[in-house]
Parts: sequence; C-alpha cells; structure tokens
Amino acid sequence: MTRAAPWLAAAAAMIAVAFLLKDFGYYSDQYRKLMLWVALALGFNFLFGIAGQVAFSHFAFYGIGAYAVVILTFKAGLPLGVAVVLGLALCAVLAIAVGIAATRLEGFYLALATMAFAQLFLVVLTEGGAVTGGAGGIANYRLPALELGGRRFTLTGPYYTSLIALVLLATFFVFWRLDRSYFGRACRAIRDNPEAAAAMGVDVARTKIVVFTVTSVLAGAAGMAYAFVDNIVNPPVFGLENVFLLLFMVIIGGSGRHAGAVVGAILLYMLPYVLTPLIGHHQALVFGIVMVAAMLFRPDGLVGVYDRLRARYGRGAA
Amino acid sequence: MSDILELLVSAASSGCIYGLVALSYLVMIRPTGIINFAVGEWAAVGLFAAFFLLTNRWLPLPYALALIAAVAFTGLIGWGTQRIAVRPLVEKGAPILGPILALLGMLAIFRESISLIFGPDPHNLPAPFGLRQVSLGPFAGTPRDFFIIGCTAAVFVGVWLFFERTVWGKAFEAVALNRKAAALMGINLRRVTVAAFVGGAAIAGFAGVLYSLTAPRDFLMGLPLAVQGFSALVVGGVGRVEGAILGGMILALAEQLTARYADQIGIPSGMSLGVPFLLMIVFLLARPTGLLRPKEAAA
Amino acid sequence: MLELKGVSGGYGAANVLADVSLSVGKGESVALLGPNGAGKSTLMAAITGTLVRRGGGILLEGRDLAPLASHDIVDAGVALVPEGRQIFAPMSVRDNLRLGAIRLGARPGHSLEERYAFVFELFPRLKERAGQRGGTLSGGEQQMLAIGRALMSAPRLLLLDEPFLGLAPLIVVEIRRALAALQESGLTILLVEQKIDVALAMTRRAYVMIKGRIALHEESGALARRGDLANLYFALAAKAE
Amino acid sequence: MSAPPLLSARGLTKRFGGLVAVDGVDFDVFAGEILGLIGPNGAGKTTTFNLIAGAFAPTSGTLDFEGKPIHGLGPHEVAGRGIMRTFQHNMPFAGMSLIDNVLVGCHRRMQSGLAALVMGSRRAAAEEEKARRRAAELIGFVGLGDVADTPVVNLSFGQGRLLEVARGLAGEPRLMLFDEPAAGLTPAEAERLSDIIRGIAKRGIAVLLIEHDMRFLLPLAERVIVLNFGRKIADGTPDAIRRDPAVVEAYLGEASTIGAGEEAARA
Repeated sequence: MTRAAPWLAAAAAMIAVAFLLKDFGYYSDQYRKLMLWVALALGFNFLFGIAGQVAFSHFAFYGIGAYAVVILTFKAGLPLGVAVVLGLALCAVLAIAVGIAATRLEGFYLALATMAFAQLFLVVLTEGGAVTGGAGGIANYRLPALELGGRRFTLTGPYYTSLIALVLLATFFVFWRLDRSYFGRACRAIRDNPEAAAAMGVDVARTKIVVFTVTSVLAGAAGMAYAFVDNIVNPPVFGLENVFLLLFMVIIGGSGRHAGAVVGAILLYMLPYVLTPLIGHHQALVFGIVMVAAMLFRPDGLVGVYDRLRARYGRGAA
Repeated sequence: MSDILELLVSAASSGCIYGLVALSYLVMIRPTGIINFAVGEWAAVGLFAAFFLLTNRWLPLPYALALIAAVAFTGLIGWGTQRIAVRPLVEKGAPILGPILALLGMLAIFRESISLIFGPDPHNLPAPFGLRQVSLGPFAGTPRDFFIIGCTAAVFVGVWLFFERTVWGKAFEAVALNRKAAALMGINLRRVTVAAFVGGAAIAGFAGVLYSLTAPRDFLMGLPLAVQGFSALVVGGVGRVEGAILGGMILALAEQLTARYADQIGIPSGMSLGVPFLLMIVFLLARPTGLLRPKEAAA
Repeated sequence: MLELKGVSGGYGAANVLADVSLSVGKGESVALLGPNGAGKSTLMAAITGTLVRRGGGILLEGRDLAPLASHDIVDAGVALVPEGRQIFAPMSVRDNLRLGAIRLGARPGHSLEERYAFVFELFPRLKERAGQRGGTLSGGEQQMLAIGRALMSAPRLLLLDEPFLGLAPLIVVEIRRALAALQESGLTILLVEQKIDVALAMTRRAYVMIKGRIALHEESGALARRGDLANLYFALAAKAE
Repeated sequence: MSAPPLLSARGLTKRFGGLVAVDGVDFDVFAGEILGLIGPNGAGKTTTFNLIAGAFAPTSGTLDFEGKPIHGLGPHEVAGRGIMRTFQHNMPFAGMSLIDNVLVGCHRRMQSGLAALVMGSRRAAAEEEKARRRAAELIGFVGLGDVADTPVVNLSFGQGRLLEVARGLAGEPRLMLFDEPAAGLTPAEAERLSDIIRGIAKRGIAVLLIEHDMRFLLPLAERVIVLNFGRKIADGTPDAIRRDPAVVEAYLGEASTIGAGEEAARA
C-alpha cells in the first residue's frame, strides 16, 4: 500500500490540475500536450539514455500510433477498442522489424537507419492519398462514445485530460519498474559496454530489440492519446525536428534519469513562453546553445547539477 | 530520347549537389569518425552569405568573388564549429557520440541564426546566366545545370588530387587508417581535424551556393539536404572520394526517374521524396560499405 | 642522450609504468628486455607521446619531452618502429616512406631525396617494391618498411619495439645486418625485445623490465653469461624492487 | 583426476586468413582446479581464451562443457552455460554503481518476463531479492563491501579488477576465466587476488588463467599449459614446466642454450 501511495497521489494531483484548468481551454490544451511530451521524453530517455540507442524514429512511432487509431476508427470503421489494439500491434510489428534490421548495424548506423525510416514515414503520410489525407492530414473527427455496461459516454474536457494523465503515469510506471529490474540493468550494461554485457550472459541483440519495441509501442500509445487532443493528424506534427527536440530534452534534463527526462521535457516545453516575448519564435536558438553547453560542461544535465548542489550544500538543510 | 537526355542533365546537376554534401561528410568522417549533420546548415550559411554579398548595397562584389568569399566564410564557420563543439570534447576523451550530439545543437543554432538574420522567406541567388536552353552535344539543359556540373567536377578533381597526390592528403588517409601510427610519423592530429572541418564546411558552403541556383531556398533547407547528402554517401561508400559523387548521381537519378515515371505504374510521383530513404535503408542493410569499398578492404 | 627519470604512466586508470629510470648514451645501443606485459611498449608510447599519461622526466639531451606532443618529439629527432609494424597497408611503399618524412622540414640538413636514397640503400628490396601496396609485402618486407619509414624522419634516436616478432630466421639476419650498419653510422638505438639472444648480441647494455619497473641493469655480455637467465626470466630471481 | 573433465578441447584450431593462431590444441579443465595458460607473445593464448568465451567460433575442433558442445555459441550463450570471465583491461559498466555492476552478473539466473517485472509479481520480487543478497555477499567476498554503492568510475584500477571477479562469480559459474588478472595490479593487490582465486577454486569452481606474470601464476596454478606458435608444447605442474627445455626455448630463444651451457659447466 505504501508503495502505491506516491503513484496514487501523483494521479490525484494530475487529475486535480486537469479539473482546475477545465475552464481555461488554452491552458488545458497545453497541459495535455505537455503531459504527452513528458511521456515521449520518458520513453526516449529509456531508449537513448538508459539503453544507449540513438534512434531517431521515436516520433515516427508517435505518429504511427496517432494515424493508426484515426484511420482504423474512421476510415476502416472499426470500434475504438479494436483500433487501439490493432494500432499498438502495428507499432509493435514495425518496431520489431526495424529493431531486427537495426541491430545488424553497429554504432551510429542505427541512428541513420531509424532516421531514414522516420523520413520515409513522413513521405508515406504525405503521399498516402485518401488513406492518410495527404499533406493536409485527417481532420473533423471526434472521439467516439464508449460503451460501458450498456451506458454510452464520451470522454471530454477534463475527463480526457485525466485519461492522458493516466497514460503518462502508466508510461512512467512501466519504465520505472523496468529500470529497477534486471532488464533495466542489462540495458545500461549494453549501453556502457556491450562486450562485457554479453560476457555476463546478456543477449545483446534480443535486449536491444525488446527495448526498441517497448519504447516504440508506448510512443504509439501516446500518439493515440494525441490523436484526440487536436482532433487532427497531419504530417508536419511528426517531423524530424521533434525527435531532435526530444533528444535535447533528455540531454539537457539529464540523460539516463527519469527525473532528467521529466525536467527536460517540462523545461523545454515551457521555455518558449518565457522566450517568445524576448526573441520571437527563435527559441530553438536557445535550445541549441543550451544543448551545446550541456554537452561541453554538464553531460549529466540539470539533474546532475542538482545532485552536485545537493551534495555540496544540501546535507545540512535536508 | 531527348527527354531522357534532358532528365540525365538535370539529374546530374542535382546529383552534383548531393555529391558535394556527401563529400563534405566524407572529408570529416575519414580522419575523425564524426558524422556531422550540421553540413546542411553549413550549406545554408554559404548560400545566405553569398546572397548577402551579392545583394547588399555597401560592398558590391563581382559575382565570382562573392561566391568565393561566401565559401571562404563558410570554411571559417567550420573552424569555429570545430573549435566550439568538437575539439573540447575530443580532448576530454569523450566518446565519439559527444561531438555528434553537440553538432546537432550547433545545427539548431545555425538554423535559427539564419532565420533571425534573413527572415523566414526563401531566397535565391541571381542567376549567373540566362535561363535559356543550351545544348552540349546531344545533351540539353540550362546553363545553370552545366555550371553546377562543371564546378562540382572541379571540386571533385581538386579533392581527389589532394588525397591522391599531396602528402597532406596522404596524411589525412594515414590518420583514417591508423591514428597511432600517424601520430608516430609526426602528423598533427589536431591540425588534421581542423583541416577536415574547414574543408568540409567550405565544400558544404559551395554546395549550398549551387543549390540555391536551382530554386529559392529558405532557412529550413539544411536538414533535408543533409539527409539526402548522407544517403548519397551511404550509397556510394564512406571510404572514397569517388563514392560520394557516384552516390549522389545514383540518388538523383533514382529520384528523378521516380518523379517522372512512377505515375505510370500507379505510384504517386511524390514518393520520389522517399527514394533517398529507401536507398539508404537498403544499402545500410545489404551493403553497409556502400558501392565503393574503402581501399583497405580491397587490399 | 636519452635519460628517463622516474617515469610513470599508463592508459586510463591502469598504471603500467612505475618509476622507470634508464639512460642511453649517444651512439650507444641499449636493449630493454622483459616478458610480455612488463610495460615495454607502454614505455615506448610514453617516450613518443602517443596515447599515454606521463609523469616523471623524459630528457633528450637535457630537453624534457614529457610535455611535448608527438609531432614535436619527431621534430626533436626521435622515431619509433612500433610493435606489429603498423604500416599503412593500402598505401604504396613510397607513400609510406613519404609520410615518415612528413616532419623532415624541421630537421635541417636533410632532404627528401637524401632520405629516400638512404633508406633504399639500406633496404634495396624496398626500392624494388616502391610502387607496391604496403599490405602486399611479406612480413619481413613490412618490417623493413616500418624501419625505413621511421628513418625517413632522419632520427637521432631510433626506438625499435619487437622488430623480429614473427619473422623467419633469414629475414631476421637481413634486418640485423641493416641495424648493425645503422649502429656503425653512429645512430643511437633503444631496442625492445622479448627474445634475449638477439637483443644481447646486438647491444652493449641491457635493462630488464618486469611489471613496469626496471628490475635489472647489466652489460649485455655479462647478462648473456649468467646461468640463472631462465629463472630470471620467470621472474623468480629478480627481486630488484 | 578420475572425474570427467568439466571442459575439454579436442583439436581446437583457429585460422585468421592465412595465419593459424591456434593449431590442433587438446586440453581438459577439471572442476575445482586452477589451470594456467601461458606462452610467449603470439602463442595463441588469447585466441584460445576467446574461443572458450565464445568471442569467435573455432575453424575446426570441439569444445565440450559438462559433456555438451559449446563451440560456435555466442558469448552470452557461453555465459548462460556457466562460463564467466574477467577482462584484461577492466571493462566495468561505467555508468552504474558497483552493486548494479555485480547484479548484471546475475543476469543468467533471472527468469521473470517483462510483464512480471512491470506488475511486480511475487516471484520477480523474490528473484531480485535473492540476486541482491548474492551480489552483496560476493562484494563482501572480494572485500569491496564498503564501496558497494559507489559509482564504478570512482573505483581504483585494483578495485575494478575485484569488481570483475565479483561480477563473474555472480553468474554462479562452473568455470571462471581470468584474462591476465594480475596486469596493472600492485604487488599487494595481486597477493589479495591470489587468495581470492584460491577461494574460488575451493568452492569447486574451475579456474583458467592467462597470465604473463610468472611470480603471480606459478605459485597459484596447480597445472600449467604452455602454448607456442598455436600448439601446445607442455602441460604439467609449474615445477615441471619451469624445467621443460621446450618451454625455456620458447621463451628465451637460443639464449637458453647459453644459460644451460653455463649451468652444465658449473655442474
């Protein structure tokens, strides 16, 4: 019970915020997107920071999830539940295929193959004709009503925001648990030294594929949640720039640490609000500078800075 | 038939630009192992520098001189990039991923700086020649196409001669083959890294200048060009100068053939945009060394 | 000419060298013996400034090499023939030699033609094969190339790391003859060897290195006559530390 | 030694291009013994070691472990069978704490599926608990108890070597391979490591060591195999090896005959 308490408290707090913001449409919308970014950053952190895979396909899977649920529900006419399951299965199948192919490649070639995959996905979206809606994407759909015990209801407003909060928490929970298990240690071991990891009995190729698949499927799940935030899916939302942004979030926050992913995602998502009055829409300039500075001076990111400060000053206070 | 020949000329001219970008990567990867995705932004730097030099009112430069100055400026930017994002990390003994990621940060900095200075609108250089059709033997194309092909040929011949005929080119190759033995010869590894980045940036800047002759480009041009150039490199092979141009040509030809003929077999012609990625995936999986293997593999 | 004073160093966290002191006089040939893993190659890397942390003093005619980069050390007149030859296999013999002379500009009184002529006279086989790729040479020829390449920088001190490893006896004789000619010309040589017989026959003095320390220092002739050599080599007799 | 060998190699051969690195080598390793593998530079020791550890497959010949063939298996499969190793140049997982490093060594004993890990099943928890106890015990065994939670980057080289030993033992090996364990250690550290290796053998685990440092190896090993030019030239007790003319010749070249001549003259 005590172990579940923090999770329940977090859920309660996040849902409370959802209801507090219910009359502020813009902020509610930003809150939803922020939570989705945090979920994506957590997954990307597990993939890049913990398992050491530089894969640029994370955002593509977010897009695959979003498009899959929309196409299966509104173009193929499947029930939402079926569409969700099929969509996740599609993410898993694609991830396994890319993962198997990519583990044959060493080092940075994984990044290149996944980058090519992500770009190819965008081309397919843009040229997909009636199925994907082309460059304009698909719009004008609404989350279908759910049937539970004979009663129909639709998740709207703060209820849908709460659902996103639960998706985020579930994502966090999965990665948190995995990280604290032998599986997470095997991932870190592969990141630090694949040869030694194999000598300890870790099946390096298999573990890499599993990590890639799990993180990609969860990115797909977040994408499904996103599909009903703006009620439109179109190619530019899933561009390559976004995965760079995820990379910046994770590195600036502190790669390999869940807290780092959360802090980095929140910071980089919120920063434009502060920066826009100062430099217009050029916040990426600041991101780039902070990124370079992080690589040069603090590769362990803000969480590392925090640890250091606490080690130096915090003992007495804490 | 003339249709095909015209397509060949136009494919060759865009293949040249891909080839130059691939060459820019190659010049840096060989001695340092660093894949620098900021090459696309360097191309943009070259383009916008040339644009600035040709259109400003205070310092009117002759056309050719402006281009040369823009390329030199990009080389200087390359030195700065290396100094900020590569050398400190290499000397700290950071893994190779460190500079690669720092260079992604530089990419964002370059892109946004350009957009800050020049705004979001696309620009192109005033065309050096008219746009009339000219024929060279059986080949027909615009003077622009032939200008691009000629300039690229000159750059490749120059770089090829540098690698094959000069002792400094051999020194580059020696560092690529065996860093430690190269250091024992007295080759200054730091200086080779600097030269690689300055040279790589100048080549990328030149590619950017040529790229803008074909269509107006905006500050977002860098990353797509960087990805296409890298696809060309993967296709042609990382080991040899000739691979870069070969890869560029194959890529451009495949793109233009798809764009022109895919409709006839029921594929949307826009899918030609996916050709580089498809080629890249195929080559990464089937032949990671590219078409031309490095010489050490052949020996 | 070369004097090491309390040199320590190694790669990463491992400290391979512990307080190594030795000296090589001008025009002298000195052997550095010791079993595998004793730190001999690490010591060579420390002297030439490649990939090794260094502490202590490495003096070449009184000038400290320790703070210098490897290219400055080549300029100072030190050349190493590394273990395993490390030639640039895809390049021609001539290109390999040319790279050896890349710092020749810093060595006044020498020209490229003069160095080529010197090396080709010492190893006529290299002249015959000047256009051939280094990787296609036999092991012995590759070793000649590695030595020739080092000589292209007109060194005053030549360091040789296991130059006979894995070579057929006939080739060993040929290379020994060339090295003898170099010795006669007054070149200072520090020879690292695992096999004692060759090393002692070629040198005047010898240091024995065990576990990163100099365990023994004697005249080569006297060392060769010691009866407990075998035991010494199994490091049972050497209690120098 | 009437018990069947734990590991037996027959006709073990590895070619790299034209070079025969290991050439038809036969040997056995028995449970609980400490076996040394020595030879001059280029003798094929490291190749032999890598063949056992699964880094590459033999060109021909067989390797049987507990009666089952293991040649051609990958490193993680060899580890899965119960053969663990240390590395000559320490290879810790640099971004992790000491205890997490050792826990990675327990990997082959961990059975729970991903779902069980996420849901926190009782079995997964018990398995983790057991692994942690084992890791803590082994860290104590090698004497690193007071630095168990330290990031490994803060460990000294000698401590790093001990970490590798604990990490290997965590996999409950039947055979433990040591790749030049004394390299880079101070005399005191090497002494400690000798004691630990004896302790490992006492647990019934077979120990195979490649080592150049004879002062470390000869007092420790119960039996020594000598390779030269890829062939086995001797197999016996340390004392017998030291007197074996073939071995002396392999190490010293013709100088041995000079020494031997002197000895004969004195006698």
